Amino acid sequence: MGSSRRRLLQLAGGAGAGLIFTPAPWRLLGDSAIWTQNWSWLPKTPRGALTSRATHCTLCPAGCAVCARSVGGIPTGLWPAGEPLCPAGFAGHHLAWHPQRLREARHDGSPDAAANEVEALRGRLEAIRARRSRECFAVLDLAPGRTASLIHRRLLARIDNGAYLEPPAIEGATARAVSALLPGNVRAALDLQRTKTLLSVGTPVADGWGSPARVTRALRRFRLVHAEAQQSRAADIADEWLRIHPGSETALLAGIAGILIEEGLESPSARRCPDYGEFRAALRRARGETGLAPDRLRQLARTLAREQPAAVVADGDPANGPYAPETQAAAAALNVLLGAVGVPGGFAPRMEVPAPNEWAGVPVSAIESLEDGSIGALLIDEPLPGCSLPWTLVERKLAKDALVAACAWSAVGVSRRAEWIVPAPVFLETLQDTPPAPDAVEASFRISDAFLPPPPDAIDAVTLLARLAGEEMAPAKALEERAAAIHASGNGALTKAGDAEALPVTALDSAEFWQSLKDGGEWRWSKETGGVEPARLFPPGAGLSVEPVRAAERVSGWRPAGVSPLLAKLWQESELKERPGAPRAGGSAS
Amino acid sequence: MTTALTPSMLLQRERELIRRGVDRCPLPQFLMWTAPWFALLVFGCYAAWLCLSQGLFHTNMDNQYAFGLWIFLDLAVIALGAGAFFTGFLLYVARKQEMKAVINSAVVIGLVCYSGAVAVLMVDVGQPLRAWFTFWHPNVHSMLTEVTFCITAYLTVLLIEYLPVALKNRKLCRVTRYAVFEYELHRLMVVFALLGAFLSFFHQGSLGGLYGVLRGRPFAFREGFGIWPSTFFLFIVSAAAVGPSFIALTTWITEKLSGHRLVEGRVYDTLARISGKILLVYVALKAADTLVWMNATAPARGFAARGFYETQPFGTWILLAEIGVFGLLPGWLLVSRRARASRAVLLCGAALACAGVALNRFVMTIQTLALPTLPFERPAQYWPSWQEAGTFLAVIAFGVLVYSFSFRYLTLFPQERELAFGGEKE
Amino acid sequence: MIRKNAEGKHARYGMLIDLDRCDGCGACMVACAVENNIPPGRPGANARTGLNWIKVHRIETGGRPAFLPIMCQQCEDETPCVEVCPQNAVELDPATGVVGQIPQRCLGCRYCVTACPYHARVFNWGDPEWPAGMEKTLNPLVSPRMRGVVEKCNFCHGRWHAAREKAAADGSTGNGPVNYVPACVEACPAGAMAFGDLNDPDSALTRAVAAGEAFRLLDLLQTGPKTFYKTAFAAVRKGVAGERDA
Amino acid sequence: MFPWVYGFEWTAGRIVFLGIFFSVLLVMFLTVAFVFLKSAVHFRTGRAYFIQWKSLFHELPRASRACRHALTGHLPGRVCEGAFECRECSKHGELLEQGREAAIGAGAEEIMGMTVPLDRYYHRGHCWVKPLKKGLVAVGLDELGRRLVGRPDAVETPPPGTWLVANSTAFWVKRNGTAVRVLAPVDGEVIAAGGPSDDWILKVRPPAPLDTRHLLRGDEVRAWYRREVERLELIAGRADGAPALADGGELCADLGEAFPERWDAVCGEMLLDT
Repeated sequence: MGSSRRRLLQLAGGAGAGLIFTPAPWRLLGDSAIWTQNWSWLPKTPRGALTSRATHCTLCPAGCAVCARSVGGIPTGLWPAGEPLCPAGFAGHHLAWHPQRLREARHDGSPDAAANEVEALRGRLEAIRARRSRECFAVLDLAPGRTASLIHRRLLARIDNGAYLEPPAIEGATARAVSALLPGNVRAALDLQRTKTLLSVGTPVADGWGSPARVTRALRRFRLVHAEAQQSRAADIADEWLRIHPGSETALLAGIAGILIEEGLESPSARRCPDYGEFRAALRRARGETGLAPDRLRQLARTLAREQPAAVVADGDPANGPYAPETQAAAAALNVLLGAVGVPGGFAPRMEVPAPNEWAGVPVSAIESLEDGSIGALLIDEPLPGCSLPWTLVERKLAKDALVAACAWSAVGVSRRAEWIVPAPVFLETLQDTPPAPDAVEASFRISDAFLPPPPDAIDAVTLLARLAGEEMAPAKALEERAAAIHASGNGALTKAGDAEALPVTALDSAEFWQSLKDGGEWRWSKETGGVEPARLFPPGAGLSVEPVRAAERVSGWRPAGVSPLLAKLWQESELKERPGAPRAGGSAS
Repeated sequence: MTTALTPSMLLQRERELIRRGVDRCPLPQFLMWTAPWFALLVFGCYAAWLCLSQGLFHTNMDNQYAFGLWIFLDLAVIALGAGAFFTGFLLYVARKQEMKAVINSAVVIGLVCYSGAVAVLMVDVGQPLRAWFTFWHPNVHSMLTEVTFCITAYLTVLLIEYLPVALKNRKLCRVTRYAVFEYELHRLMVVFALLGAFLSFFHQGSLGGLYGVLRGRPFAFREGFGIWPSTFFLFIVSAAAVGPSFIALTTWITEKLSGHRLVEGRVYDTLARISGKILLVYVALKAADTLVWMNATAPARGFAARGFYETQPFGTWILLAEIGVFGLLPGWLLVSRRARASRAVLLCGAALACAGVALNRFVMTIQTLALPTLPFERPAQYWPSWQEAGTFLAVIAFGVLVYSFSFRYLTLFPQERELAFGGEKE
Repeated sequence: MIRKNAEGKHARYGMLIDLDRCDGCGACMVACAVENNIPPGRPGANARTGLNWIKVHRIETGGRPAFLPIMCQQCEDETPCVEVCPQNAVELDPATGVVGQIPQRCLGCRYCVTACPYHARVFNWGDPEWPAGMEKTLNPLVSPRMRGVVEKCNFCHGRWHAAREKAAADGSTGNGPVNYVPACVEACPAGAMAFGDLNDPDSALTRAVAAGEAFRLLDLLQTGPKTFYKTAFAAVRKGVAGERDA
Repeated sequence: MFPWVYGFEWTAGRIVFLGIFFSVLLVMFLTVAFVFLKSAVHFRTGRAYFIQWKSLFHELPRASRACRHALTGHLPGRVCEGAFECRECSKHGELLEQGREAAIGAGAEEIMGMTVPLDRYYHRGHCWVKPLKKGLVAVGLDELGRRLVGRPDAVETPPPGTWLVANSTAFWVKRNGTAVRVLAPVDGEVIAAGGPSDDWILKVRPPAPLDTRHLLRGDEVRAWYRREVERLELIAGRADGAPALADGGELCADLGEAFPERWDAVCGEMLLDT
């Protein structure tokens, strides 16, 4: 045994020594080197033809022009085409691959065929019809203002008791309040590019508000005064941050308005308003403690009056919800006092994008205004991440055994409440357009084309609704019809992708116009509508009081809060931004 | 040999592996002693496996604290393992015959320290399979290249030095081939002692140079001579200083644990005297280096030395402790004949010296990385994860086990047998 | 400060960042990640364990906070990381002046990470992971890195390479400088970043740097960065560059 | 590292650095290779067994390594450095020339109750060598050795034809489940192995003429035996403080039976096994 063990040791030793004279160890070294460089689980970069094509980012109302660089037709990057792009835009092409992306229809959380949903909704529709009840069939559009939204309204008009619901939105609240003061059917938009001083009350102007990248570019061109109780990003980058007491927004606005009137700095157009006297009386009641020194407030009022054009925006914060109506009214009124309504650099009137006349549909209803328990069936259209809305608000409105279905990009948003969910095609999977941003002073029409095939189960909400109404209506078709209507109007001009010059619409034929739009072209229509005077200082019936603002339910407009997992770079791997809705970690950079 | 192996036969067989004339506890008792260390080793290997198979996110290191517990461990362990090269140097080159009593033990300690350090380094690097790239694409300007080359070569030297010790096992030495090989190898040990001293000299220094060249880390950056910053020399001297102390300490611990006298008293005395003298030289050099650094090197780069000690817990106390409590004090305890006459004082001095060098390596690794460089940075925080601690403990357990087994089956202390014969004096 | 290259054959790419324009939107970070195939953050990753070639720091300056984008500063004098890499996985490309990292050769020892005073180097603490299917959107010009290696900004080497190929296809010969911009520069909505060749005396960058307003971070460390910063505010400069360097 | 690897340039730094590194490797390699070569040469020249013994010899405690001339008092306190290989010892040669060689005697001596025949040579490993006719010698355990071993369970002898080398293993005695090696006293070919009833264990044909310079004889034996009993008491008496083995000046007849636990240690030490 001893000798055999010794033999074994000798054999092992000899083998070890001999091995180094064979190629084996050297090959092993080389192979280990290659192996550590090409692990099988490392993703392979795509191979294929490199192309680039202009389109628009329709992830938010900004609708920025982008150049999609693709490999084998799949976009590998969206890069700015002429105008700047925001962080979310740079990773917009990831939405189709988002880990939370819904790829198959689900019923009560388990996979199911999408066809069932159509049947279920149709059955529900029949039931409502048979009972002739007061229940309605409603579409809740979480991305209102698109061409698809118009089609929803049109299709709902063909269904008995059809209702089109919009969620309460905070973005553009001041623009809407100002619009209400203008005579006629004119929409106001904040002309940020030409403004000189902007007082932002709680509005996240530096955090995805308006057209984020264009706001960023404009930021240093005007003086930004930001009033907010907490140090938000807007407070960070503002030229001046007013740390006001929480809930004192109305008092702040009223205080500035009062100083303007006291010192006679208000605009003549405000004095001409019929409710000027009533406003002055209301103002006296509304002034209150803001936490700012009176001198500072006075300085601010004087600056606003001196550094014209100056505007005030008080849309509210996505984290804390919209401001109370009186705050919005006060903001609108302050804009009138500053002479910022109807003028360049302030809230300028904006033309509406034409739509075919036959598209008249059901009116827009605010979801709050609906009667409780009146919805028999609800279809939620949630094509993008970032929508949020308190479900209790919707739940109240649902009938006892109401059916809730959704057409959604994922099953994690508002749509997670639905019994049936169908995957919706997302950005870059379908032709779509975008509504105008609150800082877009020109009417414009831009679309994004389909680059990728949607998942086989995917149906967009418009197609689904059309099937229920027994019609054929694809969003692409609707966009083409709308383009035709724009072309027919003869208004505005088209800038083809890559061109500097804009061509009048009349110089193109309809097909060429449509093709150019699909190829990344942009239609714009700006018409000087100067001389629009506000009809009132604040909307009829609105009061100004400094009652503490009620804790609003958290509602946001639609914003792509988390388009790409890469945005984790901003939320968790840097201290730049807090995750939406999360409190700021506090402190400075590492 | 056809009978089945009974437990008592097994014990007998095991006993035959132990050298005659020395007393070792029975196998079950020995296994009881090793069991917790084995458990620790297994746990640590699991922790290391997590890091190797999934990635270093299992550690709490980050892009600012890119080195952590492991590098500190490597530096400390390699400094303490310097006893191997220094004892070899003293015995074979300086002809200090007393060192014969501890040379085998020193070799095993060196082997344990270096192999442990290399093992943990392999876990610490992100791509251990590419470790040989350093030999393939060496950047000769990098201190780490010097370290890698020297440590690899020195680990080989230690393995060769360990061979005669291992071949002297009671069973192995009966094999004529091994015995002859061992005899001849032992005769040429002076070559390896010289090589070891040369390699150790360079890599102990390069480990210091590792930090000294970091111009991006003003706390560590030092001017130097030629291509070597002053930390290069400080590390060599400090390692040489604590090597004998650590040998004395481990010998004493082994004596206590085994319950036998292993070396003559004067061995302790010699070790302590040498350690103390070098330690005092080191303290003087360190103090001079600190003064130059505070008054010239750091200010020239826009950093006030005061600022380095404003980050808690790295206050000025750490510098004072390093030079005073863990430098001057043990230096004096070890050098003073009166003080080291007491074994307890001598061992205290040795322990303080060892702790001092560990503290120095800690400061160079951890404090260097904690301190901000950019003016707006905040000091970085770091606390090792359990995986890091586990791997750390595995290396300790590995060391204890290798040493325990070597002590049981090999002749680590040649005097033990003599002393067992009644303390016969040479 | 600027070395003139008489032949003008090689480029010394550099950057100038106007801190007064940066508002910390982070577009550069996202664009960089898209361009260079940087994976999404691991769960639990934070500012210090995250993978970012460019990171925007928020700095308190007493008044309004400043935002400071930091990426590899492309040091050219005794480049700290090049000097310390044991296996030549970091190289200073003489043709571009860009410090390049060869991930296929990197051992992952992180000595360079320790050596960099700007914390511009990041380590892959785990395997890079993209959501299923998203690897189809990776930039084909840049290889993804594996776990256990260090990576860093290389002024978009993939773009430089593509620009050179294009120049070659257009009939250019030799290794002369080519015109391109890194992703972050293209991305910056505020136009705060300027990129150019410091060897070209006529480039806007060279003129702006020569004008003397620009400063570098940790200039006294004498690493010779080719990334410059500028600001009109003394407080910002002090907060960013410190008392001595400012 | 090598000129054909990408990016290699001959710079001064590289030449110096790699030069040093490769020199170190070369020295290491050459040294180890030399050791291998030297070992092979020892095997070829037949010195391997002696080297093995020499290597083990230095592991023995000082007390076991006393020079034979120290035992007799000619060279007090001298410790053998030549592994008991008096044939190669210059000191021994010197003393022989001075006529200090002890003479082989006759009869037997009673030492501490043991009968030690003086008509033969003794090896330090407690084997005697007794010249026989036809150039053969008998090899057997001496009295102390026999008492130490007692009744062995087995004696493992080399097969006839084996070449013994002095100081290498002659045979093994087994007892209590363990084995102790007994050193060969002379060089030579094994002719026969004795049985349990024989007082000899091996018959060996050493090269003629028989070289006995390294073996003890005559007066030396007496001094050596006294010293060996002292050594035995020291070995057996240490550690657990067991009583001396001598019982009224007489050694017990079978140590293996009296102290089975410590037999291996004591017997091994006495028979110079490591």
